[in-house]
Amino acid sequence: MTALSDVSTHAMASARWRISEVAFWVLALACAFLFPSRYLIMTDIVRLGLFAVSLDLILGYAGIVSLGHAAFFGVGAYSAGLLALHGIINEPVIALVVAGLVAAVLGFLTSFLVIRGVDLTRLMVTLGIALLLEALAERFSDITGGTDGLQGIEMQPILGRFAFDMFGKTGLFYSLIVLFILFLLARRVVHSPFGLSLRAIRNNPLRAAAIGIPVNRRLIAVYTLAAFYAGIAGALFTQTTALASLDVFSFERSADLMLVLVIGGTGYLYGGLIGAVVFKMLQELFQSITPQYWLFWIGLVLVMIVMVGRARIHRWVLFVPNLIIRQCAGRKAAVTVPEGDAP
Amino acid sequence: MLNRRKMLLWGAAAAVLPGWCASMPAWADDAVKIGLILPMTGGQASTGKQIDNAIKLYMQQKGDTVGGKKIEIILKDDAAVPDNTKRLAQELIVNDKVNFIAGFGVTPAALAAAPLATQAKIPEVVMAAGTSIITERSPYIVRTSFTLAQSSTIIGDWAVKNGIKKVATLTSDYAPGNDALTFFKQHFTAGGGEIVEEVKVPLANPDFAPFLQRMKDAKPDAMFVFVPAGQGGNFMKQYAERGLDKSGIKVIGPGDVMDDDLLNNMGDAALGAVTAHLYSAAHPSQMNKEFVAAYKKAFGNRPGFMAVSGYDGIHLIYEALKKTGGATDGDRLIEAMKGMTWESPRGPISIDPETRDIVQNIYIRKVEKVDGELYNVEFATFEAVKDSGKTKK
Amino acid sequence: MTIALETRGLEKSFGGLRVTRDLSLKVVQGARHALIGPNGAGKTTVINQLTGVLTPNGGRILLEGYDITGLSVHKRVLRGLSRTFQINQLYADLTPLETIGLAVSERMGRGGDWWRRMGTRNDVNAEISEILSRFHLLDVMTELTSTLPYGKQRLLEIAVAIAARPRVLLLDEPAAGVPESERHDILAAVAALPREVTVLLIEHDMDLVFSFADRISVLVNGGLLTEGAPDEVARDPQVRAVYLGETTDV
Amino acid sequence: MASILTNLFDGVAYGMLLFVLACGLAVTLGLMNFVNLAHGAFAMAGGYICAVLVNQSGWPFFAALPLAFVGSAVIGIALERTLYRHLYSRSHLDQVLFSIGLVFMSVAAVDYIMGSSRVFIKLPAALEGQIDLFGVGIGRYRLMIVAICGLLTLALQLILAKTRFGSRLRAAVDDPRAAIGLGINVPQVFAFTFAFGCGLAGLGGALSAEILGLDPYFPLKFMIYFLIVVTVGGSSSITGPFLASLLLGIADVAGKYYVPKVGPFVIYTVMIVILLWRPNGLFGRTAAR
Repeated sequence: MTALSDVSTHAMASARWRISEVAFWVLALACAFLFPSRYLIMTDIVRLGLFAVSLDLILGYAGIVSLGHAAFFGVGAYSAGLLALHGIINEPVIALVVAGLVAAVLGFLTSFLVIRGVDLTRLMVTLGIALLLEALAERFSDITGGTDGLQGIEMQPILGRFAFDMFGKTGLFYSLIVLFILFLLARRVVHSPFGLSLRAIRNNPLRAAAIGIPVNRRLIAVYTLAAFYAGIAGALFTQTTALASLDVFSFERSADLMLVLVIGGTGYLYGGLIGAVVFKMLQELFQSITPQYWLFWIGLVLVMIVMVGRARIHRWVLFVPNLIIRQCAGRKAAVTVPEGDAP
Repeated sequence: MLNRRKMLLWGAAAAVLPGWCASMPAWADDAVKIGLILPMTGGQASTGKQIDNAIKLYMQQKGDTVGGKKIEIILKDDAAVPDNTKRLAQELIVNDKVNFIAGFGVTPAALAAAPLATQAKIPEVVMAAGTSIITERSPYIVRTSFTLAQSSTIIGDWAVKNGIKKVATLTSDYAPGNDALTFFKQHFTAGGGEIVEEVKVPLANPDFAPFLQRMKDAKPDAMFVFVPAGQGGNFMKQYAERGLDKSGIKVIGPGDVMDDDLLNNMGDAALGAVTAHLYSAAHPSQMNKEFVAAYKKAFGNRPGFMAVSGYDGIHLIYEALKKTGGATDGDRLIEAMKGMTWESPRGPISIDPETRDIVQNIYIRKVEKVDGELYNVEFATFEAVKDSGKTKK
Repeated sequence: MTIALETRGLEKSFGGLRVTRDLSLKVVQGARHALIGPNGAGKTTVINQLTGVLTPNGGRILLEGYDITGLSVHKRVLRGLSRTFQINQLYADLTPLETIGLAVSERMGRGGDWWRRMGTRNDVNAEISEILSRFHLLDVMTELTSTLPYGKQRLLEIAVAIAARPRVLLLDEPAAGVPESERHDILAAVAALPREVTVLLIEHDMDLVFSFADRISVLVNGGLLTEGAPDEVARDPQVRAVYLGETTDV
Repeated sequence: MASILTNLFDGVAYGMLLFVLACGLAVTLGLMNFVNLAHGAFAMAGGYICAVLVNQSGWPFFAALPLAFVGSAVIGIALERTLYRHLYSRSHLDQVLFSIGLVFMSVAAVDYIMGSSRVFIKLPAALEGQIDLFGVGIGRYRLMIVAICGLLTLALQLILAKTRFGSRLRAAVDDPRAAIGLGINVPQVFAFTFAFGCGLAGLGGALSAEILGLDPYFPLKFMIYFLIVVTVGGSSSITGPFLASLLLGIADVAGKYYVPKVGPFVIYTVMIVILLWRPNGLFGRTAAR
């Protein structure tokens, strides 16, 4: 029956790997080999990218806005730091997973507070939770080191073999591998019926319930998953920098994350990654031009992005590749549909 | 839609490469490079700017060549966030091959860079951060600012001797604040003084009113205050607003509160506050007068103690390079710095050869009006004070 | 005769306004039951209570004899009560394929699968393709819902509700706003609903009501005015007075 | 007893200040449904205008205050006409991106022009110190804040309830399309309201320099406080934010005085609990937007 095979082909189509995706990862790997002097900032980008994927899971797919995603990042960071500092779990990979799980537990518990309410309420509740954790970490300074942060973390080699080096090489490849694995998982999740039901909830919660989707349960599940991702990102942070200080919880971290994701585009996993690359590189560029007033230029870029419109900018970015494709393949490149925006 | 996204991936890829290449570091040889990491944005920005200014001033005055080598400063902004500091320090060391790292606005930032200095064997010159432990974290750390122990112990001793019996304390709740409190308490209570009230205020704190009310209700002879340099002005204004100046509760403390940078704007409420510190813009030496005049001319306002620390920090680097004849080996530079003695705008200072921390005079000053402007006028000097935070151990 | 859906003394007020008054309604298994009434009679409020969007202030709702008054929306769906909306409630950013796939997956209890990609289960695919072809949506199945013509969207609206394989289906003005040219498809789809599905139709369009329904309840001011076979209702002087008489265009 | 009253007074003054700073945000958010995170930047503008006039041009403090209001309002209306109005219909995420961009620009620009040190406004002697009222210490400056902010609140209420502009605004908010049908120039009403909110913020910024401190990072530091006031109070009226400001001010002061160790927890916990209890704020409309 052709209709049946049609249906299954098309249903699987969105989950199929595209050449451009492969190219993206090959390029990412190539960058890691090509620019040995930039390991650190690339690690930073990878970490931020993972963190942005985490936010995208709840914001882009499920439509939950959050200004306090750093809460989970911070919990992951401190968990990994404390595990290493007190020698509880010395193996970084296991510690990483454990730190992620700690964050996931927190995510599960707080999800009940977050799924209620409208956007603005969610924004403030998530923000409040992150600020509360920051205040707690400051208060219990005998555990967390207070404002000074955790000092004297020494990381053991990964799997007992790969030691973290000063140039950040191990750190970068480690982060990149973690990102890739978690990205594959996220990709799987968003193309599953579960992932589809999240998009349905974001699109129209009323109808989602009316076709039998248990809305709250799905939101709790994805919030917990996102917390796990953010926790892993935080743990990577601690493991690659051997630092954990109060600013892992900071409002600025959550707000920057939101900017990263919105720049890259919500609702598709590469958005967070692209946003992280663009944001960090802009920041780096402006900071090297003017260490004092770079904030102004970042701000200007943000304003321009909004005023010009993201769809139009994406079109400009695509102009050259489009041209090439049109020349080579002789077919019309379809770059017309504006992106569906999150709530 | 999917198609468009696919294209976006390609587009991003195309955009990455040239940007990456452009941000590769430029190579310049035969220069001595100093990686200066300071908070130039965020709440600590004024610290960073003072130090940056002072270094610019110094290099203007003394030229940018020393020991036959050109000095090149690479300024980076860490916004006082330690992981930034660490990354920037690492990149400066690995990519720019700097010979010194310097600056460091806050303690966590200085600590974050410490292991890197050890690993890379290059001097880390701390120009601001003030907790005692810093220099112990790496044999390559040298400090030209101060420690809170230095000023806090002195003001504790001074208070006891000058008839202050009951003190309430108000300190910012972070490492330097706790340091200040601990050392003050030690010396003040050892001398027979009594702490009647102890309040720690959160670092990010918009309104001092309730804390001040607590101070007032405790009715001490004086209140010991430590808040980070920038908050001093607000504190003094509210101190006056609450009528604490009229109720006879004096302000004593380490000199951070009375930072010259802000002092003149605090209003007459500040008059009479007694603080112990390393530097006052009113320090009566010829050298200081010239320094203050030059700084004012170049940047329009008075230098504070952060500026002096930066000025001395770059001086130390220059002198060490002179001693090694331009050689940039980290161990030799550190050796050269140890025991170095010189005359600074703040007075005579030296680097303790054992701890690599600064040894300096601590002055007791009182805020007075000089030519219509508020100044910390020095009236007593404790000479060659070491960091008691370490000497005690 | 088994009763598929029943309300007993349903009450709902917003503030001081009673929008549903002591409504007792019985829909027989397999019936084609229509609920009609003038604008503002409270039809939509009733449907929202039946599906669980609104909680009634009093009274009970029974689905096949089982009390569902306190159940959440999605649980009622799983028990076999499905609905369409008067104004399309579709997923603008999803395709018909995805929309139907989702509904089928949920019904099979596979909606929470996070490890399996869409399109890898043959039983799900078979059912999707059956529904898509039944509602003439195969040719547009990969297009975004928001770009479909209104008539197709309306078909999809009904198809989604059917994909949940309900035993009781609430149709809220299925033909509302559909242009004349596409109207036939909708009516055909409604007429072709399987007999074992009980249908409660809420409708304005009297042609549709009288051609489709075998039983009619008339709702006025939130209360039941009368109930009976179509010809009885059409003759009822009360109905003519308050309803048919008022709206001259039917 | 006296210190309880003094604390209460301090809390009220602090709360009133927060209200004047935040009420413009409540208006843009609640009435125009625009997320303007750059609200604090207008407050900062007012503060710096006042500081420059008083400290450098030698204006008296009370003459500079209205100028702070006018200056910020003018900046507000200029930005509204050129930038903001294009974004009313955009998604909230776009609005967040845009307004944070504005904040960054304002921070860096003020840093460049005015320097990064804190700025103080020279006060007239009459405003310094405390007066003693039946043993209760009342700060003169805070007394002035309470007076000014109290009058403003009353005036606002009257404007909204009694004047033609108020009824137009309410109509424009309730149903913009119907309002246009009634011949109300809705964009004009919105622009005016926006400017007025900015002006209030500017006035608040000038008043708060003394208490909260004024430096280029003001808009970032206090963004959270403004948001708390607006969300806890609910943004559908100005009574809600007003009471929420008072609550926040008093809770903050009392928390710091009586339990200085747990100060920051109090505010965040109270906020979360209130929002869980009433997701639309204490005085918000219950119907979700």
